[in-house]
Amino acid sequence: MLLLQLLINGLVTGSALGIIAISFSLAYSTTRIFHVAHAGIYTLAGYVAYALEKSGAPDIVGLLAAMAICAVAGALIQSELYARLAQRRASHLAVLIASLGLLAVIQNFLASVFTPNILPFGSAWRGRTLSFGGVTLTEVQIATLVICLAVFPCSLWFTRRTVLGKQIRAVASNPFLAEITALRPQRTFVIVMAIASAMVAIPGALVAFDFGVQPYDGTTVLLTATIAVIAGGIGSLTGAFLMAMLISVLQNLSLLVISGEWSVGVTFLIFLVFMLFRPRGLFTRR
Amino acid sequence: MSLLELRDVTAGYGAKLVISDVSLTLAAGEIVALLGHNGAGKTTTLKTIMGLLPARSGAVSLMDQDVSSLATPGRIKLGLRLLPEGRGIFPDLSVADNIEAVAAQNCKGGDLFGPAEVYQLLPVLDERRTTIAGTMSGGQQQMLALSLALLGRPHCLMLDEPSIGLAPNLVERMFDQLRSLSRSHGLGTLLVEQNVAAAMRVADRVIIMNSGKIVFSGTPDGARAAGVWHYF
Amino acid sequence: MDYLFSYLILASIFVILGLSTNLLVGVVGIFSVSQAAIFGVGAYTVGYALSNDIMGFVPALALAAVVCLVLNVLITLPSLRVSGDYFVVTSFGIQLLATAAFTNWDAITGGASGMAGIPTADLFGLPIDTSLKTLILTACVACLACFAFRLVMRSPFGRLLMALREDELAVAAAGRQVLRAKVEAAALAGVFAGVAGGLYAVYLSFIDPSTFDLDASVLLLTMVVLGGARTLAGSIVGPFVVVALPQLLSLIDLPTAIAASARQGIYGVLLVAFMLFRPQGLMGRKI
Amino acid sequence: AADGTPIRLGGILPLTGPDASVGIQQQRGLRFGVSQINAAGGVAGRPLDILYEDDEGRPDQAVISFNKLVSLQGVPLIFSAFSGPTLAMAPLATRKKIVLVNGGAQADRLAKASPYLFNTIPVAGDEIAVLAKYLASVGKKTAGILYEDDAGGTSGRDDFVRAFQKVGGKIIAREPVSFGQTDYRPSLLKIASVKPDVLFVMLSDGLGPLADQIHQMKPAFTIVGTSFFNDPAALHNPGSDGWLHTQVQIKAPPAVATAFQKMFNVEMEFWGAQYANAVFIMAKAIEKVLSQGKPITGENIHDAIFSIQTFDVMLPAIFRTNTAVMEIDIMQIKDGHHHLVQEFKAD
Amino acid sequence: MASDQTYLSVKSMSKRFGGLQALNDCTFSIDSGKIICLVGPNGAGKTTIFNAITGFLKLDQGSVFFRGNGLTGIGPQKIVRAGIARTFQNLRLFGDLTALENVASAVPNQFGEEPLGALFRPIHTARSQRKTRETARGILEEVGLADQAEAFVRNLSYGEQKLLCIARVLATGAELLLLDEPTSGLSGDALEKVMVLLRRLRDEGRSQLVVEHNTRVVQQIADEVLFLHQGHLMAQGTPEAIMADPKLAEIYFGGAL
Ligand SMILES: Nc1ncnc2c1ncn2[C@@H]1O[C@H](COP(=O)(O)OP(=O)(O)OP(=O)(O)O)[C@@H](O)[C@H]1O
Ligand SMILES: Nc1ncnc2c1ncn2[C@@H]1O[C@H](COP(=O)(O)OP(=O)(O)OP(=O)(O)O)[C@@H](O)[C@H]1O
Ligand SMILES: [Mg+2]
Ligand SMILES: [Mg+2]
Repeated sequence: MLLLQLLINGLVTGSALGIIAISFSLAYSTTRIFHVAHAGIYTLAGYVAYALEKSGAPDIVGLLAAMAICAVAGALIQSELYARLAQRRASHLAVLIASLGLLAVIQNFLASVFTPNILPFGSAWRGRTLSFGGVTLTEVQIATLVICLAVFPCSLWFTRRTVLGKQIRAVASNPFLAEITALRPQRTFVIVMAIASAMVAIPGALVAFDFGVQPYDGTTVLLTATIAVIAGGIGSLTGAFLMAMLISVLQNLSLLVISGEWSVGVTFLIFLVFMLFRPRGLFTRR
Repeated sequence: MSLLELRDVTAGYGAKLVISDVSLTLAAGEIVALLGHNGAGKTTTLKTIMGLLPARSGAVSLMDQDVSSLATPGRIKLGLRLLPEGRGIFPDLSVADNIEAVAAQNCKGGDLFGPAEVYQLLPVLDERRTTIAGTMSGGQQQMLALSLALLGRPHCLMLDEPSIGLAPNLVERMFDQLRSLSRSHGLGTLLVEQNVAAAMRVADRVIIMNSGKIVFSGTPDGARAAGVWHYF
Repeated sequence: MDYLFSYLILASIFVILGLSTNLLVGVVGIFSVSQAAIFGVGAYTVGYALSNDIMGFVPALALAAVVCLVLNVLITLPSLRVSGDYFVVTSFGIQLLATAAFTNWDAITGGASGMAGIPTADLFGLPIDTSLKTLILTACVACLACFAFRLVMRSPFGRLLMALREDELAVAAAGRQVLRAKVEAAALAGVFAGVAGGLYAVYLSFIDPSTFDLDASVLLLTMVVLGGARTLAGSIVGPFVVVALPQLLSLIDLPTAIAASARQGIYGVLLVAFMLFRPQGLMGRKI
Repeated sequence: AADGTPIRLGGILPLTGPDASVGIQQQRGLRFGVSQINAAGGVAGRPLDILYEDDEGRPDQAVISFNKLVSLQGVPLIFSAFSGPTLAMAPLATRKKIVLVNGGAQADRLAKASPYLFNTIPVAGDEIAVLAKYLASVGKKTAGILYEDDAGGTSGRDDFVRAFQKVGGKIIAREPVSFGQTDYRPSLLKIASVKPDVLFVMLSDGLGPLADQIHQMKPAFTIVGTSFFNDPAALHNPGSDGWLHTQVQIKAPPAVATAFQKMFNVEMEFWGAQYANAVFIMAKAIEKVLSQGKPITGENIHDAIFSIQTFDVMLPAIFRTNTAVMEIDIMQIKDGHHHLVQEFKAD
Repeated sequence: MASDQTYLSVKSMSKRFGGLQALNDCTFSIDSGKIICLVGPNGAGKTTIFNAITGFLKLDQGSVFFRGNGLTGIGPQKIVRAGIARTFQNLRLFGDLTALENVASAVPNQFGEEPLGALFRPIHTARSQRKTRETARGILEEVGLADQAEAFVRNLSYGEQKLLCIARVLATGAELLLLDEPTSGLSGDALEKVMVLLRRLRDEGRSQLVVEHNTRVVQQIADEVLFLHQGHLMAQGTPEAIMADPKLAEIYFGGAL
């Protein structure tokens, strides 16, 4: 029973992590920017939802508003920061540092406005639980699972089947050629960042509903998501999503056999071993 | 009407001037071969026309319209196309996705080249639709690159060494095709080639660059007569 | 005076660390975010050896260098199979594992509450017990490290490492051993980090896991990039600027309630602005 | 002399970074204490002034800040927070004879770290011993532990293991969580599966989410802890109903609490009270130094503290050693309030 | 150069990529001191043969022997040391290094190529460094790139980069060079220069296996031609014989792909 409950718990956190992972993957594989400020966008989403809830709006409004605001923020980051850096031929490292700087700006801005404390949501539905077959889940957890599981195929459909999706992948694959075939990489990048940011706002708000908001916790979450991205095979959204699920389930289940302080370690050990045998990731062809 | 006209264009990288006072014209239905030794500034000239490199002075006009202040996408809209040197493909996408991604942007109906025409022109690509482009052989990639440059309604085509990596049969076929396209659709082509013999055969006019300057401009026969071989 | 000294001492320790990071990340392009973990191992090795009176400072420092050499080689090995982006995650994992080990291996590291009261250093009986002496010691070691870095970068080895960053396959095609070169670079970087760790331990006399966490690794990266990746001058200037920055920022007068987060925010703004206006770093070459 | 020149002290706190949420509460306490004292005419007519430094919770930054405050500003006394930075500064305090005042960290090692380090709050061990005694007296035999994997958390864990076993209890589960982590469900599930009587919780932040998750899970065990439970985030959460905890005495007179509320627009939390109290204690000591006509040096303050020994300030404290002895109560949270269950007089 | 051992021999080499048989049971051998051209339509498998010989690709089946020693399962760097070096069709130069450094990085046996030597014998290292540069400069001169020695490679024109590829493979000092389309993109003068150079190298005993689409070049430099089509080795013979074969000509010059 404990096993089952832990498993389901892992799936819930994993599905949220999975969306974070694919949104990061989308941004990363297109722009080739290690966009750590994505963690800031994730956090921002929670605070937008929080602010709206405090002003009396229903949580669903908070979620949608978070997506909208994050999309705008992501687009601005691309067009005002990354595009300029690209123009100045900044190296990947320089862009990474700028992104870190931006993350600090976002987190501390939120901390200044909202205090660095963990702030819980007040809405009643968060606490309600449902039980089936001995497994108990809160409504927030169910919402998280359902929404995230629904977003995943949508994102696959978007990148694989739509022309915009193909153009995005084209731009990722050869930005110079994209430039001279009028695919307008910078515009595509802006769109991608907007989409990725709106996407990360979904778990950003949902997780906040569950655990409250705090300004500095996005980094670890994002880094765990990047593990999923990389272990799943860069560019493969399915890989990223499934890997996120796997990592989160493993972290939950590992509690059964070892003490919690080493669970992070075990995850990474598995990852390392994994990388040694499948160095290009789980889901890459070739 | 001239499709493309350069007047006294000067361009370079940083402190280094690579081409200076380059003037040339390209009319509809014409193939002009731009020849010259390695490092003469041919690619630099094409980049300047494409708007990838700013002209330091002089003017570039397309379809009798000054485009000096127009960015690359705008020039593409006017029907300018470039086949870049090296590999002009999206290596991580399948062949079909390569073509589709570009077609969606550049094909707007009434096109000279839609995906169907491209597949017909280069049947290898048709066979390889689902292959990831980057895993194809060098020559196959070059064919795909060529097809990407053709998609849509090009008016003015700039090909930077299209024959690299292609087996002789394909070079011949490509140039023949180019010739008939120019004739039938008024397509203007600026052809940069090191395969001088083949280029002279297909070209209406020849322009020779040396160290960033145009040193000869005339017909292929004129070039042969003038004995320009020492420029290569 | 002590304030100035403590700044200079920390900055010169970070210069050594910056060189280590620069070598791996800037030059070879092995994107490691676990340099702070190696730094920590160096610090704990010296701390443990001195606290338990196992050996003197100099042998302890040598031991730290060797331990870190071996360790850095071991953790860089995955990068042979997992190149580029993949290594970021591997090293991220290693960093977290190291933090977990520092925090939970109580018997050696003192656990989460750290190792306190590490004795001061001595050089063959000469005690290094004042700030000035410590400064002289660390500055000398930092100079040595700079010199070594310069020698390496001007040697064929340095060129090989640069080539490695660009195209490993082409390096192999030139008949070079990719594996060996990487291992050697990692070894050298390990030695630098280990020595820096040892100096840090005796200077602060207290170490705990929080000094060697992911944030520290990221800070190291910042120093290197801000100074100018791949350059010696950059690895010197970067740490001096970054260590000074929080102190300088604290001079800005802000309403107390938000002062601190505002300062961190300004730090972020500075980083962003800096990268926009000088992406190649302070000492970097324009490309 | 009462010439009105301000008395400058230092405060080195984590004002940014992951520990900042606590650091800022502590800073509020210090600012409140200073404003109270200055409003009442200062110390022997001289106003107090605290210069703040942010160490981001990092020992190395703390050392730089320490040197800066001491060598540039010449402060004789520094308020510090968190075990790591405090332990890093302790040897310097000894060497330079600067009084270091820790008003919040409770790691046991702080008790003996330096003769110049004063802990104005009992170390965790003292509180936990009381808690264990109480638990035994009400027949709780088995316990699980949920602790933060850092200095405070692990030493709290070890204290509890020792104290609880001493009174005959048995520890049947221990689960660490990392600082800032808010998802405790897996750990709680695992602990619940071994069915302990009580769950000892040692977290410095995140009690709000914990209460949430407890509320959703409704486990059979009772949650117990220390003064950390005096956190409004938990208090106002229905999930915290029935939690038991020790409480270093914190009966701030209503007037003081209101003044605090007025100044910051937030309730006076645990940290705020403790650090305000630390200011009151040190003000007394400095007053004594001044009254003896001695210069305000770390050494003189140190001596004054021991010569006064019993401080009858907002929260009375006795210094027989470097660590204050205070009254410790057992409290229970009910309907959003702390209710006194049992008092354990100092000693 | 007749010896009981063949110089390079490839035995029933096969490689499959998914559904595509890129190499199908290729067997051939070549003698030393010759230039052998590998020709065939696009996608015939020429580059794949190079990849297989130089250890960049694991074969499904087959083996490679160089001077009688098996090369199967040996890493690329060991194969270079054994005496076989290659260029890449897609160049693979070190863009951030100068032309000179690119060439220098391929010069074998340099002192100070490991940290201990570099650190503890700096003077010796510097001396060897100077010698390496000297060598590299000489090679650049040979291919006609001397005036671009200090230019960053990514700022070179395409033809210049092609020349640099040749310079770099020469620097390895390997006795057998595998050149993947070394002359495409070269202008007339450079082309002549390279052909002269390749012939001279052959006369100095450095054999070459060259992939080439330029028939004029093939006729001028090849001692022998291997014709490859759809992964099959169709023919091996003198350039004249191959060019005269109508079946091959149809494949290569005709419409068939
Ligand atoms: N990005 C750049 N920065 C600096 N110099 C450059 C850059 N690109 C090219 N050059 C230099 O400008 C000159 C002309 O280059 P360009 O590429 O136009 O030659 P090209 O005529 O196309 O030669 P090729 O036939 O070899 O392709 C060369 O000497 C080259 O080294
Ligand atoms: N890594 C790979 N994955 C899948 N297919 C591959 C791969 N490498 C080569 N191929 C396929 O093998 C076939 C032979 O390719 P190869 O590159 O050897 O041709 P080539 O003879 O060098 O042609 P070209 O003259 O055009 O360079 C091609 O059809 C190509 O698509
Ligand atoms: Mg060119
Ligand atoms: Mg090929």
